Amino acid sequence: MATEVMFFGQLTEITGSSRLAVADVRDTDALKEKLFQDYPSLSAAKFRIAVNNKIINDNTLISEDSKIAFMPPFSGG
Amino acid sequence: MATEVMFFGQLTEITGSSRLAVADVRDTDALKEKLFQDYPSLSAAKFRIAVNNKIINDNTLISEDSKIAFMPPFSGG
Amino acid sequence: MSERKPRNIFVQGAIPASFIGESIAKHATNTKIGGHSIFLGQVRSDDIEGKKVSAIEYTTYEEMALQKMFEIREDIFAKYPLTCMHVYHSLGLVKEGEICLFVFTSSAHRKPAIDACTECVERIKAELPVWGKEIFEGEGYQWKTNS
Amino acid sequence: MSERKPRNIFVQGAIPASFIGESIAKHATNTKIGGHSIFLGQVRSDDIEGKKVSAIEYTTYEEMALQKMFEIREDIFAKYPLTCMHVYHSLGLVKEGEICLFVFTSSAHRKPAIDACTECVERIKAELPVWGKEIFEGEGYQWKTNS
Repeated sequence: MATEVMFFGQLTEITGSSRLAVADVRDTDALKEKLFQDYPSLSAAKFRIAVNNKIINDNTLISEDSKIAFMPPFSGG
Repeated sequence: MATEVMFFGQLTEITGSSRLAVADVRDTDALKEKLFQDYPSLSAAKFRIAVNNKIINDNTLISEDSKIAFMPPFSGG
Repeated sequence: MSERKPRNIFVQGAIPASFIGESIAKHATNTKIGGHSIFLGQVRSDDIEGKKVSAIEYTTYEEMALQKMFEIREDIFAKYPLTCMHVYHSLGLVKEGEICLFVFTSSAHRKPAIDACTECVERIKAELPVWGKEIFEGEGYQWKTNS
Repeated sequence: MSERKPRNIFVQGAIPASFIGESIAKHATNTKIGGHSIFLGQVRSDDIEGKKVSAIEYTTYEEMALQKMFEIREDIFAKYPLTCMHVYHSLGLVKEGEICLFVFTSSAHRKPAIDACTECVERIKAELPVWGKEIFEGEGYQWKTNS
């Protein structure tokens, strides 16, 4: 199973891409761990995770169909 | 001595005029008393008095040169 | 810096929406501005015991109003870090749906612009010697009261 | 009554001042309106350690932003007796002095219009997944932060 993850704003400078496919992760904690391995500076970045357009604060189960977004602090307006 | 007095808004309906000359009044209390005699319904109206563009709350000396205005509650905007 | 001397705020009749657009456009050259706050008063066709307000006719004691507006402006510039502030109030007849008051404040940041605009509107309504006569459709009128 | 379903708020590039004037003009037909409140965000040419911001480039997570904006709109209509509310936010490049945010609320009375506009602006800045990249004159950039 590969989950597609979206990145926004300054996070794209860490990942080098606005979309990554991450294999074999069943929840957001596992996803973060995997991404921190591949992109160590991501662990120092400020971000929030949205699953299906809702910001999550606790570890959350994800599937291939989940819309997952890593978002730095908002700065609209 | 005659003092010119300005009236605004609904007060002009009581006085029938936006300007009146009132003789022999040396302060605003005397002016009010004189006007209340001539226009009894003025005494029941809500108004404030401005002397030289400043709203006064206490009896105030006036002269022929004073700019005196009787103003109903403001309703701009 | 904005000039700080008494200036006329009164315009005859309604304030055109296009004038508001043009006022906004003029501020593009002031690149220290980060936020604008605008309040617009529009003539509401209130129903009063079956009678409909079709227009408001505004009158003022102009000399005192401009002096009071100058004081309000000075107070607000002293209290908030504004870039500029513009106020326009109609005199004469303004029909339902038309704009009768335009208050426009600008600042580097949104909060002073918003707070100054709100305070200015409240003070205009409470302190400017201006009177509105609500003209009913057909015939009749009543004198407007501010809440 | 205003429609209450998700709608697009994003416009490519700056919001023209003339568009704001036209939006105001459209409200003349709603004669139940007594007050409009407008907030405009304008790109400020901040000086940051000797570098001058010449533009902001906005990006968004559009699907989530529109859903969140819908929630904000629903909350605000539930809380304030508004006639209508319009929100426009720029995407892409907006140059210094240009308008990047336009929030427009209308109500029978001034207080709900003003309070709703302020609350909407605060929520947009805090809750919408939108990011601004401040482009320096010459070269370089930094990511905008909201206070």
